[in-house]
Amino acid sequence: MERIVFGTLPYDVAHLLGGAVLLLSFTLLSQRRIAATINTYALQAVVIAASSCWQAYVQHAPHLYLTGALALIAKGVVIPLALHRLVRRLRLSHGVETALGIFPTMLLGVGLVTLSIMVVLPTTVQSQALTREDLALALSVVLLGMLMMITRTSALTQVIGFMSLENGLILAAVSVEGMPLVVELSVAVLVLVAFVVFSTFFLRLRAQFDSLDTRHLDRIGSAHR
Amino acid sequence: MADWFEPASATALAPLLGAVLLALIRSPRLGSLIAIAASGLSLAFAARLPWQSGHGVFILVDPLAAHVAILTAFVGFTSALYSRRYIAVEIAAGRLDGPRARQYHALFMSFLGFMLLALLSNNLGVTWVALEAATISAVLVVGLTRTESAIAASWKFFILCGVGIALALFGTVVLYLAALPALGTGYAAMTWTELARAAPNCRGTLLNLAFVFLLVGYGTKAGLAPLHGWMPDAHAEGPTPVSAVLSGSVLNVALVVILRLRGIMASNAQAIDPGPPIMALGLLSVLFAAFSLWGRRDVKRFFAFSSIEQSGLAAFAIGLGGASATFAALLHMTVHTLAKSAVFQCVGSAAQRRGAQSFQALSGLIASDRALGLTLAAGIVALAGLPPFGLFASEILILSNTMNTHPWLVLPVSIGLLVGGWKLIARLIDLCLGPATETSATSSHAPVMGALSLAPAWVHLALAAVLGVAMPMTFAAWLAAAAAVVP
Amino acid sequence: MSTLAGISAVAGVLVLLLHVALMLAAAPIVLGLAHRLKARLSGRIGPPITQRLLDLSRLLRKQPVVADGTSWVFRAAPLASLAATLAAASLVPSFALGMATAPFADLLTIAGLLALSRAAMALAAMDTGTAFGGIGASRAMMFSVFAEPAFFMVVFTLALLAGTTNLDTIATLIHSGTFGLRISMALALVATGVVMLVECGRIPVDNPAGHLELAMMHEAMVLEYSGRHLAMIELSGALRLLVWFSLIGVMFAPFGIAPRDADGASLAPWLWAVGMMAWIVKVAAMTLALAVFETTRAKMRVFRVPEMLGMALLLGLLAVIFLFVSQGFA
Amino acid sequence: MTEYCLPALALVMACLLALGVLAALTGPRLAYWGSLALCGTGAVAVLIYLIGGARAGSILVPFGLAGQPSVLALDGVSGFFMLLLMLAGAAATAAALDDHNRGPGTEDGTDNATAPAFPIFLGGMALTLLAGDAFALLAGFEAMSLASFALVLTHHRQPPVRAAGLLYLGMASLSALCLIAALALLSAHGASFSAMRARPPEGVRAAFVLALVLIGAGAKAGLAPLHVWLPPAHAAAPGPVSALMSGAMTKMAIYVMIRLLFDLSGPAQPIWWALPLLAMGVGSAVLGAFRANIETDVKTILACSTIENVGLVVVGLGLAMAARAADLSALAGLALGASLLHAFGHGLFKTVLFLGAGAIQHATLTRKLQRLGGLASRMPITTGCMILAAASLAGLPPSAGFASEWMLLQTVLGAVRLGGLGLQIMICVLAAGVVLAMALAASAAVRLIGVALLGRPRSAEAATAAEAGPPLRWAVLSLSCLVLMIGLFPGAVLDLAEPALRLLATGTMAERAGFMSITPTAEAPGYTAIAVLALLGLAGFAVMAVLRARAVAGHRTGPAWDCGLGAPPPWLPFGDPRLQYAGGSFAQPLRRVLGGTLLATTATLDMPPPGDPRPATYHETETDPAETALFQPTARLRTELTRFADRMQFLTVRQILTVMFGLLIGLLAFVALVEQL
Repeated sequence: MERIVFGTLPYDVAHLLGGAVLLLSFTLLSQRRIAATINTYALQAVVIAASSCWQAYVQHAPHLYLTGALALIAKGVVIPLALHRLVRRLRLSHGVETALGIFPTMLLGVGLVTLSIMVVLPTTVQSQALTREDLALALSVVLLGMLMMITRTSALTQVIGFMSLENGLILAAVSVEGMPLVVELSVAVLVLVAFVVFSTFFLRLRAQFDSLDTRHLDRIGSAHR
Repeated sequence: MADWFEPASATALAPLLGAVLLALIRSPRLGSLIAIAASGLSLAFAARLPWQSGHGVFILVDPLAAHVAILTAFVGFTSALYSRRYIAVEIAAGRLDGPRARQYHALFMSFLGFMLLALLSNNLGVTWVALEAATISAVLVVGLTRTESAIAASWKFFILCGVGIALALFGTVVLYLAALPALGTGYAAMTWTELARAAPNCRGTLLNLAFVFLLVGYGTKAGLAPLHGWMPDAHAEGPTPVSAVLSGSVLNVALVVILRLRGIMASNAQAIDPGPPIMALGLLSVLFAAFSLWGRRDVKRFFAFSSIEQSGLAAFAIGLGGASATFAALLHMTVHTLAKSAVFQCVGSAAQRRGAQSFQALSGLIASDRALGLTLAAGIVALAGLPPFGLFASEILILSNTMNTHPWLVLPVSIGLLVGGWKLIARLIDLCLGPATETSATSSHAPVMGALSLAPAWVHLALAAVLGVAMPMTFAAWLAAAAAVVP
Repeated sequence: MSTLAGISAVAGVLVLLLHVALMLAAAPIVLGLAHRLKARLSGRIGPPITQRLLDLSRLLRKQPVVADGTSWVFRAAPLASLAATLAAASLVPSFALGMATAPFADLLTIAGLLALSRAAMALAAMDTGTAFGGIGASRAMMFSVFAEPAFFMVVFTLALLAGTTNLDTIATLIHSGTFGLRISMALALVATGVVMLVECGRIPVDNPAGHLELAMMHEAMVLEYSGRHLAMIELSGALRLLVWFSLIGVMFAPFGIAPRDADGASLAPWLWAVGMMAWIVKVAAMTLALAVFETTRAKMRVFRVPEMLGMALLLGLLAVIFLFVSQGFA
Repeated sequence: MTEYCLPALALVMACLLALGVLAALTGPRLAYWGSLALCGTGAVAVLIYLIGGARAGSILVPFGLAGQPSVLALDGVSGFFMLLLMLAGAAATAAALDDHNRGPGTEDGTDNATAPAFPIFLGGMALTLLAGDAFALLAGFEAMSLASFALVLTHHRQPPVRAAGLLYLGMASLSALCLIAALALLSAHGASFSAMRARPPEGVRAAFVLALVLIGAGAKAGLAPLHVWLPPAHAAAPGPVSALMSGAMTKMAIYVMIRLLFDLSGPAQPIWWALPLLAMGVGSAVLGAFRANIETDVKTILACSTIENVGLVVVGLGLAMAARAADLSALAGLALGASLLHAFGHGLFKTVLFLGAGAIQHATLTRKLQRLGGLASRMPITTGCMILAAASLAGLPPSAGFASEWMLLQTVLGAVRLGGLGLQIMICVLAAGVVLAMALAASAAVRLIGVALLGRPRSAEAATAAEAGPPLRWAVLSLSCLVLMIGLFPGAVLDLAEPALRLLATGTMAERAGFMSITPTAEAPGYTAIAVLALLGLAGFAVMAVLRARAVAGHRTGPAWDCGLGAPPPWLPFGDPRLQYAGGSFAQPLRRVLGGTLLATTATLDMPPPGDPRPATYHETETDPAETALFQPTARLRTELTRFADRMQFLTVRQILTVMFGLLIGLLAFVALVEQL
């Protein structure tokens, strides 16, 4: 296993891919239409898959190819298609309902990235450069995903936020050198994600809710104190 | 990998196999028997754990894990016993049908099995996966009744725990990264025992980052405020036996993880002191839950808040650190699990009898169902930290330890305990005493609780009492050994 | 020595018997004198001084009528009241110190015995079940609530001086003139006077001569009594006044009193005679003062009485504080 | 012989606790008979112990905190209180047996469901006394609270009883938490009392011990301002239970206070420790005594008087504390002696009164003063005993109450030698307060006896009341005799307290307390109760003799005079109750003078103008200052915080996630900050 060091090709590519994921996270935050959001997410998943494969290649860890393939198929194709179908079937509004305006959200996102870098960079001075950079990127993606979850009111966008958060996890997992159980973990995470999507479907198909606005669910919850 | 087949892992495998079997069995009656058998088997295996200490790459049997596993298996077993009657009544009342009952048993067993796996696993990744699977089982079982509010509750449960568990995974990755320099790549850096051994050489600054994420992630599962949002709803809407196990075991599993994490953090000189954040969350939970108890009208929701309070107190004790405080925390968790599941069993039966679970509907239980009312009263007394039950002893220990290390924190803790205890007593009076509420819904489906159906609760309370005033020396030594696992 | 002690003990008993007889005989007469003086002061002739004695013997000749529905408490109370007052009277020296009861003559005990007498009467009044009984009882108890702290302050003053609450010891010390005149004593005297007026139900607190609507305390309590019961109550009341007179005399002006010897009673009968003369003069003077006071004063409203007693309490407190300052206890 | 007393008492305690469990299975009869036998045994054992010199000893028992053995110990202090407990316990148990004999359901369908808690209550108190380490003390204290909570709730079908039970156990929890904290402070070097004694607390630590003990034990004892639970709880409990709570349980709290403040905190505490004790003591005494004059429920009156008496005991403790700090051990001994004597006497005479109140309630089905009256001839034994006990309450010579109050006042007189002018003046004011409380108590006693027992019946139930059953009668009678004996021979009780005084005050009263008399200082004579009784007796006999010789014998009955209070009309066979003075009217003068200051009383009279057919109404209210100053603000604060917690609770999922996110960011920022530093 060769060392991944700053300034070499493996590092640059990994860094590039990680940066792309973060950029796509920001793009996700800035989307105003559901369909575009789903597409952006699919793109992010594809980049994650690519990153995973690249790590498999440079770390000589063939099981990471599996992770990459899973990401590509499930998150890059199946889930986006399902979500599109969901939007069509349920005739959901095409706009993204926000609790906080797009611009303040972006501003907050920038703040979060700064925080991530502040937390990660000084802490890992002796560690390999790749993981340090990637860790900061992954942390930013996780935080941005969570930010998306809390600044969007519709269940669908929240789910996408969650999945983007999860992309950050995979990014972190694959870029750490020699992490065992990555495949198993990514499968488990995928199950979790699939479950979230499924339950979103499930809720709507039960026809008990007029919209996927989660405020309705909250109302039910608080009726039973 | 051979240690998958060690006898210890059978503890977790028995319920999982039971779950598989249950997925195939059609009859609800047979299903409940299989569930009892599977959980009984698991308990039998768990009972042998103290003599099987040791660890492999995946399986860890140290006194801490063994103790909590026995506890979990025990509560699982009594809950399975209790479920038999509970589900029969639910079916008779038409709230569940046959397939649902089957699903219930299967999910319950898988929930139990995954939790035991999470406890007995030596690998952080496996712990994480098991807890995630347990969460999914629990979510499904909470939403089982398919009522609007049940679905809303399970959705909330799922989203919050999902986010929590995702954060925990991130923490796990960072922890691995932190351990890399000390342990190199491979399984060692994800193994509890190795991590504990090599903690001083880990990268402290990365440990801090991991600690934050793991604390928030597993703190969500432990129901620590302000991460507790899922708990009240899930408890209130889930089938009662599940509430009992949720309240007891999930919190314990999460607290054990936090305890182990504290041990790792504490033995690294560069890392921050893990005590204050854990104590802060614990204290916040105690205070928040204590005050929240006052506004509750739903019985199960009420006791869910009580669980948050107790879990917070245990976390607080974990944060205090030191052998004595950890001992107190373990004792607290143990007795709380026993008492809370007894209370939930009583509450579930009472709710079935009255056909509602608001305090308004459930009053004067002693007048209508004497044995049930008295048992519930004893359970609430136990939760309120009164003798002869063990929470009394553990609260004394926790307060004494606090007094010796952080005297000023005694005040907020005491305020929390007093405010919470006061409301518990008030609710004890509301539930058990006074004239019985006249409800037309008193269903004939739910027969009077006889001695047999109350027996599990009695056993729980008797154990809680023994731990309070007459703890055997051997048990004390065992618990001390469990506490000594974490430095 | 032991023979001397024996003689001393006998003398103590003798003095006690003489004292009790004197008190019993004098009590109605003092009351009669007070009435006579008051009558004279207001321009009337008034009843003879022995009128109260005659009243008593008249009452003894009558069979008492007991109110319907009363219990044994009603019938036992006059005896209890009189016995308590008599016991108190046997503790307060009149003409000689060192009586046989001197070791028990504790100021707090005396106050307690007087309270016992009052409580017995209040209970009896409640037992009649009539409204007047209730009014009298409740007022008597209310006044006592304020009178007792005031009197205790007086006791406090004296006890600080003498180091004990034993009346005989206090009187001996004051008699020996160790302390001289003190502002504290004057303040305490005034406080005691106020307490006495309240305790004995005199004007301005209560009108002993009045009836019903005018007499809201003592007379209201005894309204239902007649015959020998009333006789006991009347005697008890008269005795109480005399006890207070004697008390004031012993506490604040023990001049002339026969002092006690080293080991007990005074063994000089001529000193007894002197003491008796002095006591008669003191009691007569106090009776006159009372008569003058009562003639010049109107009865005050019931709820002014606590204020007056409050003033007495403050005077008592001031007495103690002055004592602290002058005595230098600090 | 005496070395067997501790094991014997430990056995009695264990049997009492076990009896509770056993009785839950077998039935109440066993609980009562067993308790009676055990209390008798315990009383004999502890009496032997106290007479035999009360050598301190301890044993280990294999039950305790977290598998550790507990220490049980006995010394003069605990022995003295144990004697009180066993005597009061035996009497109360006999009375409970009487309740039981009457069978269920006289008044509100009461069954004997709570009977098993009775022996546990006694056992918990015994454990509190026998405790030799922190855990045993707390366990006993809490067992006592919990069992008495169950007993208070005997009539749980009545809403006020449930409210009283809640307030009671809530305050008991406060006590327990404070005591846990106090004991934790004390037991820095070991949880056994001997370890605590070896290293008494100092400085700020000691001050916190003082504060915590005052709150913890004070709340349990009913010390103002934490006395609010006491009147309702005593009123709610059945007679024997309130007798035990008032007679014994409050004394257990006093014991804890003595144990923690005098014994375990060591003698080297500063003189200002006395001040809070004195202030709380006088406050309780005055407030309790005054409330006893205002309340209209027999048991509430008695409960308020308990507050007063506890206050007096604590005043004695405060003076002892001050005297000990000033190295006046003789004075400290006197003060403690006064406290212990008063605690003992009060424990017994209050038991008599509460048992009597229970008998009244049984006989008349009410405790309201305005529905009682005329019981003296219908329940003569109860009345006689209650009058005897009330004399103690009122502090009339030669009762037990007078003896201890006399001692207390002597202590106050002696205490002016402590401290500077400021303290002297304070003690002066304190003395006035103490005497005021005593006088108020006398008034309350007269009111209680006069309205509840004397006069004419105010209701049909009171008119048809019957005497209590034999067990209760015997219990009350024998206890009254005991009270009488204590009053006549206070020295005997002080002899029994002697080991305790030696232990706590290092001062002793041995050479000054004879069997019959109490002498505060060696130079002057003191108080001899038997002489006072003799004087009273002689005077009484003399008067009787004269009357027999000179007066007309016998008496006639006739209608009462009183401005036309005629014979009762036929339709009201027991007379018109409204014509009689009742509790409210008796209290009126005092209420008018002191009520506004002490209890914020109000009175509103609505007098309709002429021509208006509306009835005139008169309405009175009173509020305990502790309610307005302490409890209501606390409750308001609690409500506010609950509201806040609820707002935090009913958040949407998104908001909860936001909070979670905030926590995460906060922790990350915290970590970043810590690492930067």
